Amino acid sequence: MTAHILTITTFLPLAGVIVLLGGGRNLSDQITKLIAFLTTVATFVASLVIVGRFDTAVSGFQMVEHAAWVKSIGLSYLLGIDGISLWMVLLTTFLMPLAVLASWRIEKDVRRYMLAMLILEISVVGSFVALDLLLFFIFFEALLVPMYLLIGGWGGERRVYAAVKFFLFTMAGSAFLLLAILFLYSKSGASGQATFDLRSLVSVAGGLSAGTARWLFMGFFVAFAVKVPLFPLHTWLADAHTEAPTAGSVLLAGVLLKVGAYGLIRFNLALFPEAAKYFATFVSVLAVIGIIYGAVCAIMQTDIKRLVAYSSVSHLGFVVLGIFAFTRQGMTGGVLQMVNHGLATGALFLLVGMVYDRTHTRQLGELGGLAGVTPWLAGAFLFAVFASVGLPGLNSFIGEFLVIVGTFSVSHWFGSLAAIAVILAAIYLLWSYQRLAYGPVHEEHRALPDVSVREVAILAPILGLILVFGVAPRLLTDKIQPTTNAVVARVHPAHAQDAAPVLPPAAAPAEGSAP
Amino acid sequence: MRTPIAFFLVLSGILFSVGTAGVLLRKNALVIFMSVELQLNAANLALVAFARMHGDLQGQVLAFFSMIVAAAEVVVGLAIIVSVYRRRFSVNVDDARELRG
Amino acid sequence: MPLDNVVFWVFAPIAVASAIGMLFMRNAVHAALFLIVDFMCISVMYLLLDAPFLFAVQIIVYAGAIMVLFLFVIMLLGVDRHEDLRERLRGQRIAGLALAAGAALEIGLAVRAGIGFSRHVPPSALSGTAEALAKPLFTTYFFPFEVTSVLLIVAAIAAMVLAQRKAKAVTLAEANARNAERDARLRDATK
Amino acid sequence: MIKTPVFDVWTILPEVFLGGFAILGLLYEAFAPRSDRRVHLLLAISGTFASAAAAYALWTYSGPPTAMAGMVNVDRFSVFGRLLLVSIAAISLLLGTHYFSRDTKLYRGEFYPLVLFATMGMTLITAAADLIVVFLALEILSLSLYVLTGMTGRRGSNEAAMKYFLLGAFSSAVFLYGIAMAYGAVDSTSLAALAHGLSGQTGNQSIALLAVVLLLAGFSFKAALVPFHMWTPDVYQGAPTPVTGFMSAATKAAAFLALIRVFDVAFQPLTWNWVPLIWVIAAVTMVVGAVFAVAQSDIKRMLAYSSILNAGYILVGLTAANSVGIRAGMFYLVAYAATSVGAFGVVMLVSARGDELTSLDTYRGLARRSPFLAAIMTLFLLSLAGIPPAAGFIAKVEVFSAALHAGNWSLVLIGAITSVVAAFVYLRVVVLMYMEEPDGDGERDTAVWPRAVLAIPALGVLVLGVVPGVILKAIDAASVLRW
Amino acid sequence: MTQTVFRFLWLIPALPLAGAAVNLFFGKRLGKLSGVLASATMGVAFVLSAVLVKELVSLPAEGRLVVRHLFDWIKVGNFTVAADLRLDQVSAIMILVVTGVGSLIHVYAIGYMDGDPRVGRFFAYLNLFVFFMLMLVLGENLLLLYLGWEGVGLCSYLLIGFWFDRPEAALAAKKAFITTRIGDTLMLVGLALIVAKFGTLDFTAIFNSTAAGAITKGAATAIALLLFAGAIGKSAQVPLHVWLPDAMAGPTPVSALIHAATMVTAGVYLVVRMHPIFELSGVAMTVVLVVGLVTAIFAGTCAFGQDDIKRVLAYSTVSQLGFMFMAVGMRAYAAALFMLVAHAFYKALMFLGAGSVMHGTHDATDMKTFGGLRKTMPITAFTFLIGAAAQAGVPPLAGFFAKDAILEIANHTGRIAVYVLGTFAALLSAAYIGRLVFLTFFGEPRSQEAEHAHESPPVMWVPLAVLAVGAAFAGWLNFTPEGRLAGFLEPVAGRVPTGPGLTVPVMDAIAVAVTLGALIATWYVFASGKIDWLAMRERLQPIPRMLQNGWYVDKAYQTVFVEPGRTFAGITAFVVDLKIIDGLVNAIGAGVKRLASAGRHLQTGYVRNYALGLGVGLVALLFWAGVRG
Repeated sequence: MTAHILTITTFLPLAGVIVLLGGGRNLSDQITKLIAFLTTVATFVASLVIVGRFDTAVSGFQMVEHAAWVKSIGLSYLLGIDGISLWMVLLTTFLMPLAVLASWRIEKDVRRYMLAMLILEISVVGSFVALDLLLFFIFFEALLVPMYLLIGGWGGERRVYAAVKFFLFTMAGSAFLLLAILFLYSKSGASGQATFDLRSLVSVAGGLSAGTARWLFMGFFVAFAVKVPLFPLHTWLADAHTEAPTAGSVLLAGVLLKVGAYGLIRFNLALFPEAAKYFATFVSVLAVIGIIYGAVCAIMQTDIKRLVAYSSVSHLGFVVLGIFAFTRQGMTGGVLQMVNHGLATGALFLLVGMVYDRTHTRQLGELGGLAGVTPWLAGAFLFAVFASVGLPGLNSFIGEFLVIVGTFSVSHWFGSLAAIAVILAAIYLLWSYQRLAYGPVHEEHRALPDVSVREVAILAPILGLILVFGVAPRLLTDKIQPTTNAVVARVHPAHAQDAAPVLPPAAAPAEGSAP
Repeated sequence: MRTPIAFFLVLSGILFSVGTAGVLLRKNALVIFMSVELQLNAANLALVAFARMHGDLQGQVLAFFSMIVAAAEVVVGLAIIVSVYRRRFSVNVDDARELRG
Repeated sequence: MPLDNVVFWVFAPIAVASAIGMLFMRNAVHAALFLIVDFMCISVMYLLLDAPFLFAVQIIVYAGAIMVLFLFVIMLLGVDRHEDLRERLRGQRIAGLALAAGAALEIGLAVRAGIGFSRHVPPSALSGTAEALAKPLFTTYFFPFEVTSVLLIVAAIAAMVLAQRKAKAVTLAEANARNAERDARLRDATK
Repeated sequence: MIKTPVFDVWTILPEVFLGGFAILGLLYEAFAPRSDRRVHLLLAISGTFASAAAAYALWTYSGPPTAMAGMVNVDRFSVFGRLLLVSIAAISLLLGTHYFSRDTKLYRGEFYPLVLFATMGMTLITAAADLIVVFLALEILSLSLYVLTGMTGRRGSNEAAMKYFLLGAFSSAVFLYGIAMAYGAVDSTSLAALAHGLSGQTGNQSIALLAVVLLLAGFSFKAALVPFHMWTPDVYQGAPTPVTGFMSAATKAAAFLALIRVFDVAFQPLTWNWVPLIWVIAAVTMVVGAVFAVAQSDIKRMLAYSSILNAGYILVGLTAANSVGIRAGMFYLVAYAATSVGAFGVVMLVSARGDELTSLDTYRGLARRSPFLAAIMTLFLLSLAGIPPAAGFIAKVEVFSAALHAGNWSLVLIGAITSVVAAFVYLRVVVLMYMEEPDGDGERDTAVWPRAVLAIPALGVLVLGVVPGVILKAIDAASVLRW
Repeated sequence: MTQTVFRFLWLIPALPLAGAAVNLFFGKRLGKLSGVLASATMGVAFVLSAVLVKELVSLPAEGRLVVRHLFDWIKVGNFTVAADLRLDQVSAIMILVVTGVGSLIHVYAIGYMDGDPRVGRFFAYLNLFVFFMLMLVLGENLLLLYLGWEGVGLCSYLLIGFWFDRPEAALAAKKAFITTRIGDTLMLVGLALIVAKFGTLDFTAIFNSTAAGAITKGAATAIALLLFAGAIGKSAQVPLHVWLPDAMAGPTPVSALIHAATMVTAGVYLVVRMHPIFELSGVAMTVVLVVGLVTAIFAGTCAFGQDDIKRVLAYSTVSQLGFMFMAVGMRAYAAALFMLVAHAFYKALMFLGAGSVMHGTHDATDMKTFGGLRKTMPITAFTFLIGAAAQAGVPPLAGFFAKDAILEIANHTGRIAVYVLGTFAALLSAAYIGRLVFLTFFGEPRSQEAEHAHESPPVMWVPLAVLAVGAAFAGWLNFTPEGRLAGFLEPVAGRVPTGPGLTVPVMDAIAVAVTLGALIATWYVFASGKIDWLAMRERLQPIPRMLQNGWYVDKAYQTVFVEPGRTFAGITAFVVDLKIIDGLVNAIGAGVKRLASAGRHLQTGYVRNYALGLGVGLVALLFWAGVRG
């Protein structure tokens, strides 16, 4: 049973899809939602099994499943997981049920909506566990469609514009990705059957000339930079996040952006370590610009969703910066930050959605004083806000700190500049919170209900995790590290040992007057 | 025979081009179609000339086939033109431009 | 100057001239007549090239059947009026002529490169008489020959499908009226 | 004394069946008191099936590579072509029947024989081993298509027929001139002989080049490659929708299969001369097809441009003048055929009576009016855009990797970029179907069985996208040309 | 035996945390009890701290360092941050102050917050604050310290903005957090630098390798200054002092606890804790000294110009903190901590007193409306007087000794300038505190509230009394010439090398003279009734108004940083992002569309144009082939 746990986890939602399709139109909305919810929960449980079976001693891929799919073109069904993808998968399966719960208020085309959600989950999880480049690309492309439908079908006023923009941006990126993949593939054909198997393509890529490798790196990079998104390619994000329905924004921020960062580690670094080093400064500069730029843009936003969207640009900049520092702290911090951002920003979007459900506005100007009317909702909001601000003791801090430390040991400048975002984050988040929750309450908002049981069920787990990972980040890092260390060792062997001078163990402090 | 084969080929080439010009310049569908016929003939001439050059009959057979084809084409073509005329009382191809853009 | 040369130099210019004539005749009927002349010249060329059978077929099928068919249709549709040759499509005329010239030039160049103008072929034994052509036609080319039958069937259907329709009774007068009115419209359009 | 060569009719049995049933149909039309669609359909469909069976029987044929005195090839490539074309024909026949039953005053019994004849011409072209046969087959299919286009005699339809005919005649004259040049270059028109003659220097290079260009132009016209494509949008729009579907899928397939055979066999020695030509054509075709589609407001015209675009992609695969490229092209043809037949089928059902409703606005909120049509249309559009899990994706992967393998990465780059532009075009339709509210009343054509028919290509697109292996093996075997 | 006791070290922060948790979720149900609960946890924590400190003192002088390992917080590569608690002389003093003064203020708050609907949440925040404060002082590494550092910032934000429906409160809260955040971020960079240099954040390890000469003078300076930036922010030193006066919008107990006794002194603690690095770079020390000196004088002048009783105290706090930094800057850590303790007592006392006054006068805070309150609320007045005297430096109260110690060191280390300026600052502090006292408690009532003022309930004045005792006798901690406290701290703080200078009696004389002079002068002006000080102030304009507005620093920041920054952000967000970057994207789309419509015009519908297309293609190919063939 657990032999194919990855396949099971990936395609469990398919069961839900089939049931919904089979049920046809005569399923009531409530039942439909329930089915979707149960499916996602089951998927989450399945993914927990993965964590249980995960072996920290292995730095490579685990639970690998291999089956020839299309022999004649060397496309194989190859799944595997490591310390990085593990948490990405879990993040997805964890956020999914919450997203479904958060969609409980959807009335329009519930069945189609839930189908899109489930298909989205399949493709996202799939792209995290796929080790065959073409298979990955298939999932990577496939996840566009349901997300596109979610935004365009259930989004805000400018939803169509946002959806198309989202689709085309990613499409444009992935066009280059496909080109690069196929180029590698054709190179691999030199010796016998060409293949898309990442593990064997690594050696193929190793054989390429530096110039070729750099072009291919760019091919992969553009695709993932759009998804992350990195600085000049970010404009789709604001619109998509703003127009998407709550669940859409949550998954977009929580999961989809991670696909980009994940791809950078999994493919760019694994395949083209030399090129990665060559472009490291360039990418880091983009990341730093993004960190500050996103924060600065966020300050002036009046639409709270848009504000959070720009904050994502800033936070994802941290992730990329950490990854491209090629230090253990940086890399681990980057991956950790991927999870943290997923939780923190996910929570923020969920809360924004709840606020919107009550007040039917996202304009900060039309909000205010909610802390008095709905203290618990406002409290939860504040909690999420401080998680994003990077308050020590909550999850995001650890990630940011590790990234800064990891970057700092390589370049004082990048490290210091990135730190500026910590100030800016406080500015835009607290300012927006002040306008949202403090001050006099608006007349028409006098009698808003506080959090309902469903909303508590949504918030409790995610806020809880934010706290837990803030206090005990090792729950994550201990599993992440073997992989990230291996990556660092491969890309930048000089950093395999920490850049910081390892000191002689300090004179052991007296444990009381213990012997 | 004293005439170089090339002369015939050049002649066929010229006729072919004149046919092309006809297709491009005339507005009367019938005349356009005639020009196409001229092109076909040019092709035939080239075939026969080559046959003479190679000193076998294949070329002539091919020319024969092309005549049959031409005949068939004429039937279909005229039928179409007639039916068009029935619709819009004109064989001026410039009038038929409802489908465009 | 050998006979065949003379013949060629007599008829080739006529062929070209009549072709060009067809190109510039404002009246479809005249164009058809010029085309017939052209076909005649080509048939003569066939004769020069030892293709007596094709010479015959050319005259019978083309000059005879096909062109007659054309003339018949022209009369039937009553479009034997003068077509105005004024070009309304910008650049069409120049481009057309240029392209024609270009095509001719290219073919000429290719011929010169490939064959050369000084290449004379020895008189060949076999001349394309009917029985001489019959042999390949019914052995090697038997299959294509059969295929042509299908072609002709299709042609027949075409005629039936397209031509045989209860035409709305329209007198020639009406038609001409419409045409005149249309020409006027077009003239305005071009002004 | 003439000794006649042996004619083993098995090798052309598929064509014989097609032609035979076509003639049966004609006789029925001629002598039946009043012609009945169902009888016609029965005859025609059985014709296609018989032909398919005969073709399949040839899969294991192991005789000499050519038959009929060297006029037709007998190889799996031709078998593949026949099966593909015949199945397209079958689906088109079914859809056409519905088209006529919906609007009986457009009905003409000759539709069925003509489709069969056209199909016969197409299948023949894929098997032709001699340029003259190619020419004849080309004419058969062209003439039948001219008639089919103008059949309904509506204004649009018969304007389209005239345009198609005049340009077609022009192009076939060019084609014939090309044959003449080929014959002049080497003293024969058989593909094998051409190959031999041109590889040994006995052939005449410059004349042969002339032939290459002229024949390429002729094929390009049929395959709707830029700049020989300009008839496509008008004709696709004017022709009766089922015919359009048939044309777009089958003609393209036939033209490309013939192109492959002629250029990869006869002109194989000149590869280095013609590859650059199709390189350029491919590039231009992709750009034009993708960009011009953006501004279209009529779905049939839009799909016409998309078919132009896809022709460009197939050509990209062929720039790798080898069996890999051929295989890629063949798979793409299958994928595109299924997609295009399906898409035009949906268009037919949506356009209700006649062909009035083909403007994009008709698709506003289709998802609400008839979810099924919207769903499969989305699938087809995804396939055209080359997005998994639709067949179009694997197809694109195949052609691109083939071209990359041959080192034409810049061409593939163009392809990749144009595919983004194209994606925008298809998205517009999806947006209309799913994200806009229906303005008109409920759906107009609620017939069930044509939907069932459309499920076939839809299924095909899905299966080819998910498990292309099922057909790729066969295509592998078929991609080897015998001559 | 001993470690069995130290094993409970973690309980000290844990108790308030537990209290916070309970109050946060069940505060509403607990109602009044929430305050009691919170105070109880504090009390227990205080007792426990006392026990542990006693144990610590019982250890041999050299071994007075306890580190309890709880768990590994972060562990990446060779970089580990453990959740370790450190109890040594410095943190011992700190926890005593925090829990001691803290519990008193908690008790006081029960009365002060009585009747507030959200009292449960108030005490939750208060407890949470104490937890973070304890983490700050007990942390064995800089990251735990930073955790506490940011945590207290959070609680300060929550408590200042506790009455969030008042816009000024909301604004002040935000301002406080963001202003301190600026310092904190620099401090964070400092941490990163430390990791880069040392590879660890543990105090012990850092100190050892600093002693071992692991880093250069320059690196030390960089680190020291970055850390000091954090201190400047938290301790409201110039130029980041602007948040503290506004922070008075919060409830008074908060001001007492956070903005007087504990949080704001964290900066001092930090510098003392990290002094090896500061000492390694002499520059940093000088910077600290200068900043402290400047702040002391600057804030003193501002305090003199305030009419709001709480703002006076706020500025006074700033200036007192300046004194502490002066001390630190002169390596007189013991003196600094001594002052810290003393200040904790008398400043908390005065804030609570001010709160009591407000309580008695329906939240009036403008001293111009007070007067003669000593009659209506005697206990408050008396206790407040003690506090004031202590701050003013009236012997033998705590303030006298604390300030004296600092000035003495300044003098004895040959820093005459510092000594003179310091004395001037002392003069100022005596003056403004005198002004406050005389305006509030002496003279005649100047308003209805003042006349009908009433004494506060015991739950409020009992803590006042206790603090008053502390303020009065804290001086004894360091009474002996060499100083008990100094002796206790010596292993950590070292002893200041002193040189020749004025003798102690002389300096004492000067100090007393200065103080009494100031007090008498202020009495004459503000309480004797012989002078119409308001009129006088009008005559002295604009100087008084400038002092009242804190030298217009706020306005300056507004115009120099905030407004331009906002404009910049606006341009970035709405011009660069929307118009330029996004505009480029849309432009591409538009370009394709235009091309497409051009294509539509190419498709004229004229069949002859199409034929032309064919022809062009054909001839083009012909020529191409011709060129190649």
